Amino acid sequence: MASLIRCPHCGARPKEEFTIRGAAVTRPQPDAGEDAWYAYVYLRDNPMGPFDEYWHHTSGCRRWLVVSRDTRTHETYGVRDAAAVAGESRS
Amino acid sequence: MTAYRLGQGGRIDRSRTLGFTFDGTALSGHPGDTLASALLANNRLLVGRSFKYHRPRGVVAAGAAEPNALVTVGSAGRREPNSRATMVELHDGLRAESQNRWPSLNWDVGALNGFLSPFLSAGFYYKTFMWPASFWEKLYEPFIRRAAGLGRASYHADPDRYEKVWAHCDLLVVGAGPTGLAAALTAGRAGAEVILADEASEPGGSLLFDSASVDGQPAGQFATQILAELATLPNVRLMTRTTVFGWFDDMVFGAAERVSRHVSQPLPGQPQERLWRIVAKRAILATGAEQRPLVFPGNDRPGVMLADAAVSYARRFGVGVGRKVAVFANSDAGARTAASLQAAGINVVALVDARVGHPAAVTVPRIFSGGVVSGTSGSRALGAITVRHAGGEDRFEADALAMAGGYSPRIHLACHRGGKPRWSDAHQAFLAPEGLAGLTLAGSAAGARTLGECLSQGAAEAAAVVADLGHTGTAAQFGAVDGDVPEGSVRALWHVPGGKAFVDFQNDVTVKDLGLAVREGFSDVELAKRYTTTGMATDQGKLSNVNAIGILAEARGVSPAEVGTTTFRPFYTPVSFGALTGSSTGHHFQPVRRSPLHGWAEKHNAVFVETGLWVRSSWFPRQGETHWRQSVDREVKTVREAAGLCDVSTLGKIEIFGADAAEFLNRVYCNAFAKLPVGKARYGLMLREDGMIYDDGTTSRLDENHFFMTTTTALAAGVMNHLEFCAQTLWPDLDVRMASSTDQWAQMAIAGPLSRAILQVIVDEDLSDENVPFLAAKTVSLFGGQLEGRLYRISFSGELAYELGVPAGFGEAVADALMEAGEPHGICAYGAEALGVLRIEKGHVTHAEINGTVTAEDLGFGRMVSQKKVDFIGKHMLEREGLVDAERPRLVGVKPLNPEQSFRTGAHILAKGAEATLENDQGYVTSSAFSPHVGSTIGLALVTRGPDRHGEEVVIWNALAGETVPGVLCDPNFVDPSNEKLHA
Amino acid sequence: MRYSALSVFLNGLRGNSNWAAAWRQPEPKPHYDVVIVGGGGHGLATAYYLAKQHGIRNVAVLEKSWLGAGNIGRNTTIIRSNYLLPGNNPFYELSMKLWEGLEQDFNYNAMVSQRGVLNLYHTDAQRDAYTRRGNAMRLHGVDAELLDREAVRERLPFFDYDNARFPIKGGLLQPRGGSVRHDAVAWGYARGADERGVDIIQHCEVTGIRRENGRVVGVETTKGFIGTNKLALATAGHSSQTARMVDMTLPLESHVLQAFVSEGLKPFIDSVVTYGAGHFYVSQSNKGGLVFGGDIDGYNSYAQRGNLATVEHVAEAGVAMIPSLSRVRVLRSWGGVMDMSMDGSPIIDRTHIDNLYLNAGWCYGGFKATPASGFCFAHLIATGEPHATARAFRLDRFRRGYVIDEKGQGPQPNLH
Amino acid sequence: MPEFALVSRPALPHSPVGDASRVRIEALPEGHVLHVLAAGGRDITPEQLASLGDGTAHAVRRYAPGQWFVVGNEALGSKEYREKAARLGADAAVSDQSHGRVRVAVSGSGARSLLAKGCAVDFSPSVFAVGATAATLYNHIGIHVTRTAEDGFELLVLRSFAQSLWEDLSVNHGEH
Repeated sequence: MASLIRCPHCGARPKEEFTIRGAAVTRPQPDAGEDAWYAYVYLRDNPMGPFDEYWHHTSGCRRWLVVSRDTRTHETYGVRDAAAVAGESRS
Repeated sequence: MTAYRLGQGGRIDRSRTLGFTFDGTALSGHPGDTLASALLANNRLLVGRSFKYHRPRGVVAAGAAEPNALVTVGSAGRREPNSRATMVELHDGLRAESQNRWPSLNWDVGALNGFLSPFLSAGFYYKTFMWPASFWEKLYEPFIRRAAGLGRASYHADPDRYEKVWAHCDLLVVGAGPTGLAAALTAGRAGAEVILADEASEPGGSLLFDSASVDGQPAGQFATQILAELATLPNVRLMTRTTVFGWFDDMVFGAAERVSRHVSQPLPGQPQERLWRIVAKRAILATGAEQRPLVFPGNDRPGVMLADAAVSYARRFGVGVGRKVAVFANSDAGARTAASLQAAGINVVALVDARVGHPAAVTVPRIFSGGVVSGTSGSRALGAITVRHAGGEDRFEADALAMAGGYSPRIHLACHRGGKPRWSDAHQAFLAPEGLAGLTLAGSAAGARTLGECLSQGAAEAAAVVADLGHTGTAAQFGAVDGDVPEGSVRALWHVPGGKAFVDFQNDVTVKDLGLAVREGFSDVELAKRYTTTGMATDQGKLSNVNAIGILAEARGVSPAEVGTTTFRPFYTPVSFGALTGSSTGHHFQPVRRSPLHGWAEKHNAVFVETGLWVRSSWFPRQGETHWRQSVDREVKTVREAAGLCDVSTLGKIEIFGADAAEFLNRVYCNAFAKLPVGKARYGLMLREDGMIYDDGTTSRLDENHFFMTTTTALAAGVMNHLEFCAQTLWPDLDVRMASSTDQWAQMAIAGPLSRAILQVIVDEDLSDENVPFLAAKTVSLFGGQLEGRLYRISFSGELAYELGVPAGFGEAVADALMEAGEPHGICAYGAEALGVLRIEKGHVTHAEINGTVTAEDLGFGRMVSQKKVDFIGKHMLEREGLVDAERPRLVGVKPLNPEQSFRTGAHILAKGAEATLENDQGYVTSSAFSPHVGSTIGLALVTRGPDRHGEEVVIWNALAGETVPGVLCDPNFVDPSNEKLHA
Repeated sequence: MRYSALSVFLNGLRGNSNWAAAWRQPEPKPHYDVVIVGGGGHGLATAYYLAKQHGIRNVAVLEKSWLGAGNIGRNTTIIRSNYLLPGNNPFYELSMKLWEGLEQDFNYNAMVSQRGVLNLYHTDAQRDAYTRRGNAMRLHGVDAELLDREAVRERLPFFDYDNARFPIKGGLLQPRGGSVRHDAVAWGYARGADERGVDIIQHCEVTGIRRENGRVVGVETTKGFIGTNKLALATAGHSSQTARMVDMTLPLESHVLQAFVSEGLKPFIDSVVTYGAGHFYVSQSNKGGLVFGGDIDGYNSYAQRGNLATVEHVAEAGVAMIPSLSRVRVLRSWGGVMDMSMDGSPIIDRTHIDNLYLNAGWCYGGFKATPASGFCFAHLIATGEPHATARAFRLDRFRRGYVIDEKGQGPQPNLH
Repeated sequence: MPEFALVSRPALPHSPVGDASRVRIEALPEGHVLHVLAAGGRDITPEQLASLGDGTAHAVRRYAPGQWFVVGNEALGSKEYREKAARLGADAAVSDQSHGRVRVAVSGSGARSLLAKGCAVDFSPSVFAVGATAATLYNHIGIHVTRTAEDGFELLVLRSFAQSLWEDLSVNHGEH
């Protein structure tokens, strides 16, 4: 994954085209409470192994993607459009 | 040792002669020579000095692994230190110099280190040079630094060009030796897109010097025939002089092509080097194997070289490495070497086989079975060797010694992605990790030991790959191989006891050093490497690492498997900065963004300044103005008194569409946007989720479902990414879409009391305050309907002001018209500097204040933060103790008590009379400028409880400039606090 | 055995066969007063100062790999104390002072070399930021000088001043900054700690943390259970993994930072220099290699290796700064795993679990911090109170809103 | 207002570089570039998109999910733009980028290898056929590429970057 990301809209593209944001964590509901918000903004599981991460195809289709991959091997399991992922988690 | 050009043979072009110099002496060679072969042909045996003891050294290898023959080639901007003579192709006029010697290669003062060697054992420097402490930097270290290092790099800029290319293929074959050729041929015939890369100038690998034959053809001729067929296949790209240096994630390989290294300067239009990023569906490593040296006393004397190198010099380059050549081996490679050399007409005087009971099928005057070389002698070159054997010791003359210590498959690339090599007792070598997705090894890189095996493995692996990729093809078949001499059994012979035996030639690491490392607790392979520096030279231990591991294993009484290897990391061989940089040099380091009003600014004599990637007009000097301050002061005054025109096209601009655009903006800004009326602009503040301010700007509602946002120049790209993040991941249900229109609009600020009158000349509709009040935003017709633009009544200067956006291409024409219309009113062009002064005078903030650590409250925007909205980005962290701490630095104005005194941005604020300590630090000046309006330097500052301290005297402290200025805190709004001018 | 010129001479005469081992290879005891997880620079320094400053010698350092295998063994060796914020500045200056006396203190030549650290600036805004920083340093008595373009040119005439995309306008110099032979720091601390009775146990991986009644009582390891009164975690790069053993989630992400070394060259550049218009910094080691690096790759990773795009990015910035670098060859690259914290600053603190102490979040500033980190962590473990210079490095600062954000980038680790 | 000449200053006032038999770089007329952004969940038919174009081949170019560029050589007045934008009604927004993006044609047998010097996209015809598009990078500059012929490509670049792209292409052109 560190060299090429298979954008679901554009195909395999080099890392240079992307902006990486970090863990694909879900934003809490407004009334979720202090602990939930603190955890969202500051705490990270930081797993060694499978991991979902936000990448933005800045120099391509400008879609935000969720890249699922392994932090030990850089093997990629899948790249999905973040809006679709958000839709799934909602339904 | 006497090396010489053989009367015949080799792949050099004897019909042409090339002149070159080595340490100033004129010598000659032939096309096809490397610098190393040409030096040997000229009987130049001493070619370099080692790193630590400055021992005389000669050529050891014939390829990329060379540890000794490092030279500096070229001059001025083309000077290249540490070039391996074995890889430098000879060309006419080549200038090469030896390194790490003074005053000369023959008489090197540094060689005295050799006498001190008992005191210079591994890691000795960690134990001394500590007293007195101040002597380290003054005395010891400068001496060490001068003594260390190899060649000298140039300080002249490189005159040559470099470039980078992407390539895609089905199959990348690394190495064009027998295995690689067989693989490429198989895949090429099947129709796959193949890239075949080889680091050498001539493809063929070991076929270029192998004495075996294939299907009755000599090996070299066989290679030529396969290459001829490959040339007919349009789907096969052969890349020579191209080193595949790294295997990265997702089957991306890095390769460096030495496009012009073989000529004195690049041909017209050609780069010096080319970096390839090769995206391959599959790859086959056909990288061959590295022959290992043997570690015995005196093994570093010039004249001692690898057996395959000696054969290669004879058969490929037509060079005899000696008149009396001895061979020392721990396998059948010894007999094979002796036979090959003899076949080339070279006199072999002895064969020393470390094994017992392996009769040699070769006739040599002296054959020692179960013998080892236990010593060498000669001044700066080999003269004689001593052989220890069951019957005692023999010493006899030999001027070259060919050593064969077994083979290490070149598995580097296969290990670049974290796989660990496996020790094989059968091979007495490390093999590549198993289970490498997409990459396989074949031939001697995979442990094959004969030419026949290499050919069939290469073809078979390629056939499997192409089948996997959906092509149909069969493994290429070749005729019988004749004269293939397998290595036979290999005796593990990690070192021969006795005197100084070198493991790492370049870094002068001996068997004793490794033993010392083990005794002192550095027995782990990584610690031993770091403590002794074995394997850390420019050859990265290609010849030494496995021997070092064997020696460590012996010392620890374990198997090499247990010792393991250090990590193989890119690069396989060193890669130049030039290749990695490509064409992104000098002015082209980064692209330049030009405003559509760049040409207009040029006409007005602008001085430009880099702002991120943008080039912005900074100020516009007029005749007679000799200092920038004169121009800026004039521009500021003109805006305050008449009018000015400023290019603000670099501000980020975003068109926001959609039924939910208003709701969206309401969530991304901390202040309210849902009810912004059509035709109105509003200042907006964006926070990060941690509650700190992210960016600011104005957003206008052009239509019910169409907004126009401006951002700061610095964060234009960041804000766009952020908005897309919010829209796509947080609230995908909202109908909101964004298009950046930064480049679509030439945007100009027209500011000053006379701006309305000037603008009215080109705007068709009435600009009265009633019709276009403060914060109006609308599409307007210009020049009697010739053009449409967008007009916003907003102000950064505090004056009556507008921003006008017109399609970028028309920007210059419109600016020209405005300047013409404004001329009677005294309009001037003003730049980023004056813009800065005007906004500081008005107390407006930029990213000098919005530095990522300030809250809305800190900047006096506390009341803008909505208390009503249920949610917006940044809302939920705002109430934290640290964000509402009364002691936080907050925005305040600052002036010198004495208007004659000035201060600078970055000065700190101390309470009057307080000692200058960190504890007493109360804040700092974020922005400052000379204000023509106030008549002194003024500043904005973030100061503890600043807004509560207007009128308090403080010290503006700038130790870097030696300035301590008495000052006073004040309202940051220095001009027109009641905003009458703004609303005029 | 004390190291000195004399000992080198005498041992040399005896064929170097009498050198004692620099440290023992002990088997773990059943129980210690303090167990430190992580035999990198910070762990070893902590052990050293526990023994030396606080007389706590019944200490074990557990290292899952070889001694110094972590980021102490893979960094770019720079030391400096040119920090802006009051939470950081005194701590890094303490570190600098410890560096200045370190070699005599632990009797090991780590080649502390104060050849200066120069940060170049290319815009007025950068100059202003460095003015603020340099003055903050001076307020704490730290050396700082603001150089203009000509002063920089005089020191480094071979940089690109006239043809550059982003011309150099000056720089902030800390003359006392410099570099140190990184491995030797680990070895010096290890030897010094071992000499004072600390057990350094290599190839001993901690697999679990045992708690009884809510208190930590010991660790499960590949060499069996080891009991302890106090457990100190110093596993930067893998802190999140270690903390997970006690169900703690930390404000950290692990990122890969690549670094590089060129082939050995005769003296080329004397001081440490950072480029202000791209991600590049460089110094030259005593062996002659140019040691350089740039930005982190940007993604979460434990793989200890990076990607080619970042290499290219670093090389481009390097040549932009020094055009003649073009012909210099890069020998080797490596990747270290960084604990990137949410504000770019570290954590030295107790945890909510009794007897458990945490040292983490060093981002890519861990090497220069090694002495002060060990010193302050030892102080915390021994006295129960944070050291005066490390008071800001609390774990609760994120929740309370007292972050130490030098770059002002907010809670996104890859931007720090 | 006295006489006003509505002159548009071209972003790339350059003559073509190179010859068509090998590789040629040419700045195309600054006509129109419309950026179409479909409303969430709305399908825009190819016919609808084509109705915005000038009828030439490859006038409509896919950019991203639900987004297209519609390009042509003729400049559009505000009225024409508004009329076109209204055609898709609430289904899509149309942002006028006629001045924001500049077109450059790269053509000839060497076009592919010139592009390979900056683009990571695989331009082999089997993967990137005539009509295919890609938003990508050329070296450090964002571009949108359309294959308009076997040996012909059009690049769309932000106006402020156009000059730098031109220089990058020209430098890399050297060999051809």
